[in-house]
Amino acid sequence: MRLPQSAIELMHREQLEYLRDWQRQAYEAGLVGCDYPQASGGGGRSHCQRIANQEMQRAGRPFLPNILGLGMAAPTLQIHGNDFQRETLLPRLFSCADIWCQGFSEPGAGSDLANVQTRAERHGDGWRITGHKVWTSLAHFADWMILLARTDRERKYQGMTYFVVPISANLDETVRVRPLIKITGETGFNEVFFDGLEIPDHYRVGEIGQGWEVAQTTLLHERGGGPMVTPSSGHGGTPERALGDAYALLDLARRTPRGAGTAADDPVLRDRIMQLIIRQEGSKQGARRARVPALCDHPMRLALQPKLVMSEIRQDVCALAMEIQGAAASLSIGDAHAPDGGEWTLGYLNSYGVTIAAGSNEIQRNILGERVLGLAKSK
Amino acid sequence: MRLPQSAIELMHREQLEYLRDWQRQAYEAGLVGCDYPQASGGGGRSHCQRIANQEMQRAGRPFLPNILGLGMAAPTLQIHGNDFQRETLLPRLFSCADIWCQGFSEPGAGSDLANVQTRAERHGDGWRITGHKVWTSLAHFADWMILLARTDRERKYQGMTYFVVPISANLDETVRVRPLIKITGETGFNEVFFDGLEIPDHYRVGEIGQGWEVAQTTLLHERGGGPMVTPSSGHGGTPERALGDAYALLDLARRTPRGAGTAADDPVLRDRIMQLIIRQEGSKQGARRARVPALCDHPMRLALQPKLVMSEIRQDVCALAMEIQGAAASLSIGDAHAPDGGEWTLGYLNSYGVTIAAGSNEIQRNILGERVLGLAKSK
Amino acid sequence: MTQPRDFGFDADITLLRDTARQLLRDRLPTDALHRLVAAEHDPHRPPACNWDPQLWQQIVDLGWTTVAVPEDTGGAGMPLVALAALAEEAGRAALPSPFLATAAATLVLRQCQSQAARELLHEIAAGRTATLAITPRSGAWETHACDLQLDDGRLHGSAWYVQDAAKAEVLIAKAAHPDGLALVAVPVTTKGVELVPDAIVDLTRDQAHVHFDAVPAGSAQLLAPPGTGAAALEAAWPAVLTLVAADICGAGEWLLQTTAEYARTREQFDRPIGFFQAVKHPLVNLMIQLDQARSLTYHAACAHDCEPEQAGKFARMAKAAAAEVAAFGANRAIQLHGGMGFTWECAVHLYTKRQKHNQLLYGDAMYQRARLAELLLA
Amino acid sequence: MTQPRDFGFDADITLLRDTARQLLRDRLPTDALHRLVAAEHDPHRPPACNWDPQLWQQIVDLGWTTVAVPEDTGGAGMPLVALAALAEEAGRAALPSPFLATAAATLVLRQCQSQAARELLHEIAAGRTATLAITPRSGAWETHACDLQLDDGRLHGSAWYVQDAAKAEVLIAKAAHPDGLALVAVPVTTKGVELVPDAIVDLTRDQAHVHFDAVPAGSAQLLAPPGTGAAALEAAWPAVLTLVAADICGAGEWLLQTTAEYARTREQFDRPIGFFQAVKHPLVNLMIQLDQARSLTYHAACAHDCEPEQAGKFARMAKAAAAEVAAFGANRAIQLHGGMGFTWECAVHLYTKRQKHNQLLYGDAMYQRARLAELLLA
Repeated sequence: MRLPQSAIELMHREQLEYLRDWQRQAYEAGLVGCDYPQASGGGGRSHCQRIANQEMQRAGRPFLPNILGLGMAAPTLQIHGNDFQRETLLPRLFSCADIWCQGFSEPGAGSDLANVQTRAERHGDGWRITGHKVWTSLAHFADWMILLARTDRERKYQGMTYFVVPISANLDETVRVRPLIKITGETGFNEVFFDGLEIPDHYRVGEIGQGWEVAQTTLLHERGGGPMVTPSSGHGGTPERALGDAYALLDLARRTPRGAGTAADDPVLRDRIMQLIIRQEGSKQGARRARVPALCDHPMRLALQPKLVMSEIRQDVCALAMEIQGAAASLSIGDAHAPDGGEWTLGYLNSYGVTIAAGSNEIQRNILGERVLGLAKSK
Repeated sequence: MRLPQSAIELMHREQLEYLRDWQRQAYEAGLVGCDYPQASGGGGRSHCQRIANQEMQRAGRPFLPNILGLGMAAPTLQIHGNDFQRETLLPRLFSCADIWCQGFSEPGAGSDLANVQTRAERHGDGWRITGHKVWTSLAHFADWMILLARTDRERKYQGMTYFVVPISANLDETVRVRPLIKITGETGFNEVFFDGLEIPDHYRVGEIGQGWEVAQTTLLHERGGGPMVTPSSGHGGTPERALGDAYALLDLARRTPRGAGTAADDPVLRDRIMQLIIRQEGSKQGARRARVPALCDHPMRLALQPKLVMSEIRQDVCALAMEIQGAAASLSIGDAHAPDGGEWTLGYLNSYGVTIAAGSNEIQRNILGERVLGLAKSK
Repeated sequence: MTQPRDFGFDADITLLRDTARQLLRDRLPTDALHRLVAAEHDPHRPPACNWDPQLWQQIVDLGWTTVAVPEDTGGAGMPLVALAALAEEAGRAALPSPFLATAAATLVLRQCQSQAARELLHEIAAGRTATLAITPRSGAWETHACDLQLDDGRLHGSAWYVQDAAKAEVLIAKAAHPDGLALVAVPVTTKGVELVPDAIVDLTRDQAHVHFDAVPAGSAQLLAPPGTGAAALEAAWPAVLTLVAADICGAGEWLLQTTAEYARTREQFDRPIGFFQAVKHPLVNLMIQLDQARSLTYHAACAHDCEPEQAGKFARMAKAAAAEVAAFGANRAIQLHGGMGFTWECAVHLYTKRQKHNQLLYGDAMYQRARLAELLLA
Repeated sequence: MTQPRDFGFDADITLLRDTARQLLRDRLPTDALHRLVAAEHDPHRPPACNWDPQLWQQIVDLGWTTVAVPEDTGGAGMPLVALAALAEEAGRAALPSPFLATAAATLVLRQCQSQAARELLHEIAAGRTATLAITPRSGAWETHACDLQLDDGRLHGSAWYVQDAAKAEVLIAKAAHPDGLALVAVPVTTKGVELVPDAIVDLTRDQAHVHFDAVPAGSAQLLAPPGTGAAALEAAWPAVLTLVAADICGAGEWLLQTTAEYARTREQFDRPIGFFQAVKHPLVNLMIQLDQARSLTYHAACAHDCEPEQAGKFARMAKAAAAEVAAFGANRAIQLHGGMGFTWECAVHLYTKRQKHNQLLYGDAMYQRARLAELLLA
């Protein structure tokens, strides 16, 4: 079975079950959620998750499939959630009993996220949800979704409220999931339609009208800058180096014939590989520096960079890999002769998922310019 | 005597007189203004200036010093001016009897040119000018200035009127010129203060309130896209290749030691030189294509590119020359050991004059995006 | 010899180009193209060759395949800039067809002096399709690199990365021989020829590798006898590179205009996104780079006819500039389309994939610049 | 050995750094710097050495010159990251001083085993200034490149691109000898030493070339005897590169913050120009690149102390990243300041010129990457 490179590339239930089993075992071994309180199903420790991650990565483990839950839902529910959300939902999230997805983007609310139109209306003691979410990774497998919905049409930012909503339990009734096909031809993300889904009030996260503030916690963690360290165990590449890692280009170049020697002998290619290795190492050391307060000028400056920087490095690494491969980069993953099984070219196409999603990189640059450099808002 | 690379680098009257004499001779030989009507002092021909330019450039002539007059004032006066302006002023402009400068920019009107605050107020039959212009190349030598002034404070774009104003005749009376020092340490551009300069009404160009429209003709020619071809004879570099020409890097690299050989043996430097030669050749062929209507999709698309593109190529060429030179690029034009007399480093610093002036390149990109691609105005 | 100011782009060529553009706009609008080539999306789908032979027949009827064939072999003998203009239109439509492959074959045949070559040129003018089979398994673009041997009148070995092989009737095979490289015409149906389709990323092309098992190569098939093949290929090569550059320029223009249209209409923050300089300026940079590549392409085409000793240099420039803009334009088109740009249903991916293929075909920008440096610093 | 998580940047070093920053902010604010170094603007001005010796004495009193000197030779023996932090502050202030030159000399001396080197380290800790005289006229940065000979106890030849030579009291001269390179301490006042100032673009430094005419080089001056000089230089070199990278990061941060401040306050089109993404996004890109260079610099400094076998690799990365950001930051700072940025009176040019000097000093980014590739692909 081929494992995809990341959770958003998950297509088949067979892949999911394999990875779900791995996450459950990692959780039972205390490697997932160790920094969360025991009441939330966590390990009740502090500063342990980073070490657990390093150990799992060193061991070359595959990734944890419930990444959207671990990286976004869990910290948000821990910080803003109620007892039900923390004590009932989080343990199942960590053990991978429930798969989570994120319902923020809509057709008219991409970069302009605060423009969400999906409605949550009071209905008895609870709420009724109606609307249309897009680019929803894992929705086809998901049991729960974190949802940003409009509760007041008169106000833009103060008119949103944050919920958790059950997906699989209502599938093909008040919730419909339509798979979208990516440019790679793979499925893996979806449109989700809500047609009057009814939920109780204790599925609401934070106060009514405070959804934008709650969502900031989610987004900060998504960008890699939040206070909770996301459990993360590895990737889908070789145990040594993730595909998309700049150092892996060294090996690729050494294996690829060019002229009388290999691509590793070509000084211009060497120069371009070095550029990427330097950017990647600079970003890695930046993540290290982010934890040394005396070497940080501004608390958000390094924290807000990882998603932006790493997504572009990965895109450029894959593009350069294709140049290294030359003619052979034309071959797709279905071809027996494709070098490295065609994963570099596939990785190139998939890299846009990350430069576009979770606030396009254009928006990330706005955020950095405005929050860190204090420049006037561009919108 | 060292000749500067372009008119905006003119510092000394001795340089000016040498070049003025050359322009007068070129004019008398029919090589300057040949496409203008004879009534304007021109040659009364059509499509000749381009050929004259090529011949002068091939012969390795220095540049024509009255470049702001030839490139901006002359086409504007020819198209929008009255009989006095065309018949009295233009012949003296072509022969270099009068030197011209441009008075558009102000401290608060740089990229936002339409924000000019210099006032022209009715005074008897004429006008009285009060205000402050900056970045005025050649003002220290100039006899005349083309001036954009405000005649109506209530309206931004319709509140401006275009004039020609005498500078040298009123110097140190109602006109004061203060030299500014460039980052190179050279003089060559100026602030100009008007303290109630009085001019007759026939110095007005176009209708009252139409200054912005008249200025568009000036700016279009400044960007290299106007209908009148600017007389242009060469540059200050070697006769073979202008300094700042990408092809000149080949020779520089061949002459510069690096490792066991020369910089021309370094494959990475070779690659970077090729990149610049290709951009430059592409821009040159673009200027050729601009005159083949069947190969142009939009009338302004190629016409608006030259200033933007060539200024950045020149900047990048000079920067790369410094990398080729390595340690020796630290030496300034005053140093006996500076390669090529330090002109590349000086040229690098001066290159910002062109990427900033005449509508910064950021503004040029706006104009191209808005006028050619039809994108929404960014302001 | 100097070049004409207008690149030789005269009224006849303008008409040819405009007719081509109209034909493709009518017969293969983007939604039809998507239905034609993107019906199957599974990345593990088997290799396919999706194209419209009826449309190709119309193209043949319009004379595209005669353009580069000399008049004395039944063609129109038009300047290369005419062929480049057609390639540009093919790129703009992301046309799946044997046009580029056949045109490249034509240009090589023009450099062969043999009767066999003249006959094949006649057949191409009449609509027969052909493709070059000249690349070894390593993917090296150098003329001398070859995995195919001509031995005792028979071909043994293989050729790789054969463009649009499933649409071609004749292979122009490059073969090593003790006396030097030869070029041999091999009908694809010849016994001993095994054409193995590749699964490729570009949905608007097909590609194959070909095994030759003692395929007969008689003198009637010898386009260029041993020892003359390299010179013919090298003389034709600037023109071949120029055509790929032209395809890129056409496809690049489609990406530019489609993305600009999206930026004019898609609204976020209550404004069309083209208002934002993070959208506007990359599009302007793309336009500038495209214009440079396009101008260099016409220049290279014109050099091929008017100053052939300069053609190699200018073709390297054109392909280098085009390869850069192929990558940059594909990149920005997806990114600026946002989530839509990442979907299969949005046609941007068809052009993106064609451009990535074009970028690398016959050598990317770095490769071309290295060759250019050899020419300029010789 | 692995690195400490915090790069070894402890509370003592933080205090040292913060004190340095405050001192330079108080004693050399930007307007004072401009008066000090930019009073004369004529590009043909004679070579000058503008600095503030009183400020330098304060710096010596604060112990900067002891930081990298080992404790057993009278110094503080602090980690390299402490010295890098000071270099960063020197860069932030664009400080004209012999600090960087003396620090580089110190790092080289630490790699010499001789009594002469130990004595000079003692003197440096006490405030004596020094600089490296190790570059040939060609400007080659390779260790073996040398225009100076040690012959029969005397030095003949020349050294070029000597940094801050007019502020240094002792030259650390690299000299060729039949047994291999030697390093020799030569007081600048020695008979036969002719120091010729260069006219340079950077106003915050001085530079010279030095002629040696049979200058005596007795054994008491031999820092590294023939055959041991190359190893000493090469062992010190990662640290020297790291310091230049640190200077760049400091100066780059000044350019970033100064330009950001301009973008917050300068208005055009009735808005602060920082509103426009054509201003905002380049500043963000500059910040990101600066942060990468700065993180790599601390990493390289820490490697020098904790995993010296890795130091060469990481120092090349740091200098390469820093050289790129030196050029990019200088470029954007001028451009985004518009007309003001092009004037002598705006201090941006002081930093721009320092950064262009820093960019090229000891090899630009391409050069460092080529060396890095040799290490990674060995």
